[in-house]
Amino acid sequence: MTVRVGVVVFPGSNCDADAMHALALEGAEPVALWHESPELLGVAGVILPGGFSYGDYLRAGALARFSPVMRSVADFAAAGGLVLGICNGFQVLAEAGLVPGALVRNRSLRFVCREVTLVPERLDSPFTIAVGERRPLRMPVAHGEGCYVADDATLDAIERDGRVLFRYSRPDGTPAIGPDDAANPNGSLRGIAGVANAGGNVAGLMPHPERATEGILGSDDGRAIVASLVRSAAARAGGAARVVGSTGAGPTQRATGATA
Amino acid sequence: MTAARDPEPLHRRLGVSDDELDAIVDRLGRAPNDLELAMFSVMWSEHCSYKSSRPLLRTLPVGGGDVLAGPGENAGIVRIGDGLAVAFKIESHNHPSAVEPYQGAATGVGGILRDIFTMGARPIAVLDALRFGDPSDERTRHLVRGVVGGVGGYGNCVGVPTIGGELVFDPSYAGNPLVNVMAIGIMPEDRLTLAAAPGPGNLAVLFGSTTGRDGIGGASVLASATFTDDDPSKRPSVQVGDPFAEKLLIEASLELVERRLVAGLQDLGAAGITCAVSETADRAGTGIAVDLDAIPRREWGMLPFEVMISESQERMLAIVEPRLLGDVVEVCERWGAPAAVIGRVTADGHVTVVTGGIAADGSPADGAAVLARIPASALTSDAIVHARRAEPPARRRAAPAPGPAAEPDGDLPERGMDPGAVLLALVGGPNGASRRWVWEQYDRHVQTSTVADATGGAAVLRIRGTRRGLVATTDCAEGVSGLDPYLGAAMSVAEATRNVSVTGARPLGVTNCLNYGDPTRPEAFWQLREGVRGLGDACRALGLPVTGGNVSLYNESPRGAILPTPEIGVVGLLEDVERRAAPAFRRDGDAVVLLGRAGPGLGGSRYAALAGADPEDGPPTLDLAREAAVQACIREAVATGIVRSAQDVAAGGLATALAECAILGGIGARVEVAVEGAPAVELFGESPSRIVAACDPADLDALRVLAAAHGVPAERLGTVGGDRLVIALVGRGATGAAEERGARVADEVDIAVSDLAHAWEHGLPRALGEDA
Amino acid sequence: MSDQPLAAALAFRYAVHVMPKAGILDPQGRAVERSMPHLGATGVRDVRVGRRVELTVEATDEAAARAVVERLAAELLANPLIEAYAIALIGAVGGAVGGAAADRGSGT
Amino acid sequence: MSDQPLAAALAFRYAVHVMPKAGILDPQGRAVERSMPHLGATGVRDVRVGRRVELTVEATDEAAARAVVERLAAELLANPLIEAYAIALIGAVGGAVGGAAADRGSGT
Ligand SMILES: Nc1ncnc2c1ncn2[C@@H]1O[C@H](COP(=O)(O)OP(=O)(O)O)[C@@H](O)[C@H]1O
Ligand SMILES: [Mg+2]
Repeated sequence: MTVRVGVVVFPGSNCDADAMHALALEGAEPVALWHESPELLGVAGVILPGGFSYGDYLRAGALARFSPVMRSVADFAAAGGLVLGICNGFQVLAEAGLVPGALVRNRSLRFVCREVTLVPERLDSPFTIAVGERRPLRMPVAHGEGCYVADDATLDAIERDGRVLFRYSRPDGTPAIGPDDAANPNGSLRGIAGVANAGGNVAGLMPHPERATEGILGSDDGRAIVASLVRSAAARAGGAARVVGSTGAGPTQRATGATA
Repeated sequence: MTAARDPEPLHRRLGVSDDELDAIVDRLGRAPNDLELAMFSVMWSEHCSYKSSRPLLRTLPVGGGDVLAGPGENAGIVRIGDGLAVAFKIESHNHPSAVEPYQGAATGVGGILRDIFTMGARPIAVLDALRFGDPSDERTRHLVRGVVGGVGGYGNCVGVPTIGGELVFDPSYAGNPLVNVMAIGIMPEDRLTLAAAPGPGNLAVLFGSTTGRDGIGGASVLASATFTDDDPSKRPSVQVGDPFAEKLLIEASLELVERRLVAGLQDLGAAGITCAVSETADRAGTGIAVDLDAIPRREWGMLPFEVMISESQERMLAIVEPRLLGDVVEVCERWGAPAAVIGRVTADGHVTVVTGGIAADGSPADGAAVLARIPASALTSDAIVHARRAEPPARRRAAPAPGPAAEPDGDLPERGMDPGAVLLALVGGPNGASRRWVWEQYDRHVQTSTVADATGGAAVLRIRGTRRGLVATTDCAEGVSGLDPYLGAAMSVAEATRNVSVTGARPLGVTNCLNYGDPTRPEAFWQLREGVRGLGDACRALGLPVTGGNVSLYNESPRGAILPTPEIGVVGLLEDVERRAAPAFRRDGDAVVLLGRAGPGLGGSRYAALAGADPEDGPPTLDLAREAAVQACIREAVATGIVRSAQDVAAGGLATALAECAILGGIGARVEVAVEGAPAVELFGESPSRIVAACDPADLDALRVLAAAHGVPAERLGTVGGDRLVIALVGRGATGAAEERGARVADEVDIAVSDLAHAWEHGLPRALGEDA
Repeated sequence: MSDQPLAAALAFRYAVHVMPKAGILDPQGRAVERSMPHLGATGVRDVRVGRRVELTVEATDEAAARAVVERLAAELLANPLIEAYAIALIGAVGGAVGGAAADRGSGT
Repeated sequence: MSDQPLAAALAFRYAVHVMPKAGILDPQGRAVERSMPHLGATGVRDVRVGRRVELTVEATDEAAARAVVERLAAELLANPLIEAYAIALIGAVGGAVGGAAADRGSGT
């Protein structure tokens, strides 16, 4: 039974098709979720893809947060549903308060598109279980506002609670903690590239795993992350009881969840 | 009107000459009113009418078996098999970028993308070819930052990867930078949508952004004539791009095309609605009646001429059968690109502008007033053509003045000095160094099809769902073009196609952007004429169609004219995207081979710019038959798997090509170059039709046999390996003792690859003062 | 329509200023500061770059209008984690404010 | 500090407001405005988004300080082709100008 994973399409999303392609490579059934509709169509996980939702005007992610679909995504997340925000999707999640911190302009003040290395901080999260071992992963970043910031108390807390999922690193896997480290592409505090919410079921990630899923694209290290999401979603969907019952979970979702 | 007070008649203030006004009267059979005059003034501008260049462009080779659409359409389209076709086109946005670099470049990207999706193709790549003055000048730096920011700001947001381009600094561009942008799209062949307005009774639907007073430019004299209290200088002549709106426009347009809801589709660019309706009507042999009141505006009090010629961005015109209107509106609204019916297709061959409504048959409604009525052809295909005078400069081959040249870093290697120092200066110089600072600001991977990006050589895209790949590049030999505009244009075609061929891809066609000076100056027009001749001859010799292009004239500033710059864009097809070559050296022990042979002539080269040129030294010659043979040879060598690293020899010569292969591969080489004439010619000369290839020594004989079959010289230079690039210069053995075969004739180049890489990586940010 | 008294004003124009919070890195401000020497400007410091959003709110009175702006500022215009905002009334128009306001620049 | 006379002020703090000019497309303002319904905010229109730059200038008097700001605004902070700017004094250190002016509108 293939697991259905939703990809939200905001006006201005531009990695939606790429995310769907990556999901299909991992054997999931990608489902487009239109921003105007609150229906999550029975998906077992949601990706908020990269791009420039609503032009990224005002602040990246600020306007997307208020779209009808995001209300459902918030409910879905509150009920334990798996949500992965990639790049602009991370910005949307941060704006919506679904993950801690904020993403501000890169320290260079320039958009940066380059291949980076990141290391997973933990291997047991729903977004990393398929990574296998703590190894450096290569994949591209492409953003203008990807500098992760939060106050010290928040940073200490998320580190303590194991909610830092990924950090930028040197090619050999040494974390690039300093904001001015050459391996830290945007000046993120403590080299943070990806974080999770308290429940561990919602994650934001600045680099693009969906752009590193085939050798011909230069790296397929991103597959492990996409595969982790798909596997985790399938596991949850497999337990048919784990159907989200909150307001955002429409009847469609309930029905599909039950048959999955 | 103020004509009585103002001695300068209105038409001249609109940039319409007296003989042009006569021609307008001739075509109308009467004098134009002010609105009509405004419409003519924009449509008969050089930019829209090609009134100086049209006769020249007719000489170019077009068409051919696989060409589905050629010059004259919004973009050229070539069939590539698997039921697919590729659309591509290059266009300039030089003057807007000189005024407001960020928005000028951004709207340049927006405009060329619309040319692509207007045809029904999904844009899959952008390339930007940029030319600026001295990089140490603060003004230049401001322009570079703005233009690069604008290209990225727009392309990144619309989700089309920017995969390549050029960045060249030359003092001639100081007052007039060049921003040429190329876009590529892909589509199923049968989606081809033409920018025509067939079927009288069909509706003209405008969708996307509203219409404001953007880009009224010189025509604002019309407003000041009416509104004396409204200072026209306050009118924005700069347009602001909205990539977010464009992204929605792309999706809406492609859905309209996919669902076959439109009979014609045309983007709005220069001359706005006037251009869109007159061109679509003229192409279909129909007319269009426009209801001025139906055009959604974003400003109040706009005058009819402002609405008709506004260049507000992110708008499209669709020609729609009335029964499909509901579907069209639904699609547009869903994508957030509101649509409005602004007129009807008629059978009368005229563009008619009406206020007060249009009846179902396209005639003015009861009580409506006709504001303008012009034959569509008079605005477009039958626009005026000027026969300009061409005259070569007094001194045919003005060699660059000897003397102090642009120096990157203080002490300049002189002619004959340590060749290693020269190589470092070239590789680390503003024109030779890595363009990383530029392309890192561009999203090169969105759409996940970028196989090789701008990091070196031509960019490669895979075509999803097939084994094939597309290869794209832009190139121009402006240095040679400045000395000999015919040769420069031909050389540009040779270089651009060679860039594509070294990957193994077969060039499909050529698009071009002709950046020249004021055509009313006989010398500038001569340069243009020679350039077009060179372009045509080269394309014929290489068997390539010119599928489209763009002409940008008046590229002059008080500091003088630019180097004549025929920018060439080429798209090629790889049958198997896994079978391709890249510049980087790959493996210890591989044999380094030179295909082709150096010829004399340092004129126009980077070396000449660096070390000063001998006034007697002209540019190298180009043998187009040899060029074709060399390219065919490397394509076959890559296709058969013999060669996997290949780099063309171009700017900076053989030594630079070797250095780039070493830097990109992170591995050195030891080679010997046989010298016939001056060592500088062998090392740094830029004579064309040469390629550096590396192959397994076991395949060396096969490569030699292949080269012989193509009649191409192939010489083993040495071997890949180590962490240094060593280039020894040895005698060829042709003449006396000093050049005995194998004897060293000059100091060798011997540099650590890491030193080359350091110079290469830091050269550009340092030149721009951005090395933080 | 414009002959109505101000008390009957139906549209209020506000400016919302959103600035990076103290202690939050402001790379834009730093960049502006760094480019001062190029311009030959000395003695300039503590540059902070934020946003100014102008908007018109239709409401029956200023308090109602301000409540709308207050909410927009808090929820949309500023991200409270990193930004602070301030609201200023910059104009009030009586009655049906024509579209003329659409073209208004920053002036009030 | 505030008890010193204004004449003795040594540092002046300004806000420079940079807004898209009338007639210039403001994609940001448009996008913000369009998403108002999602926020349940009605009656909001004519949204324009610009920048607010705050900076401190050291000078012997306000006129000298303002001259510096004026130049920066015209040459660096705003692009006069598409943007209009306004300058407001929002404080003086060692002088008497209070922060009360901080929220003053764009003035010009
Ligand atoms: N303005 C630019 N934008 C994007 N890529 C660029 C730009 N300028 C140069 N490049 C890329 O940098 C590489 C080197 O440039 P160039 O020396 O002109 O290439 P080539 O050797 O292929 O002629 C190419 O891949 C080119 O596409
Ligand atoms: Mg080149």
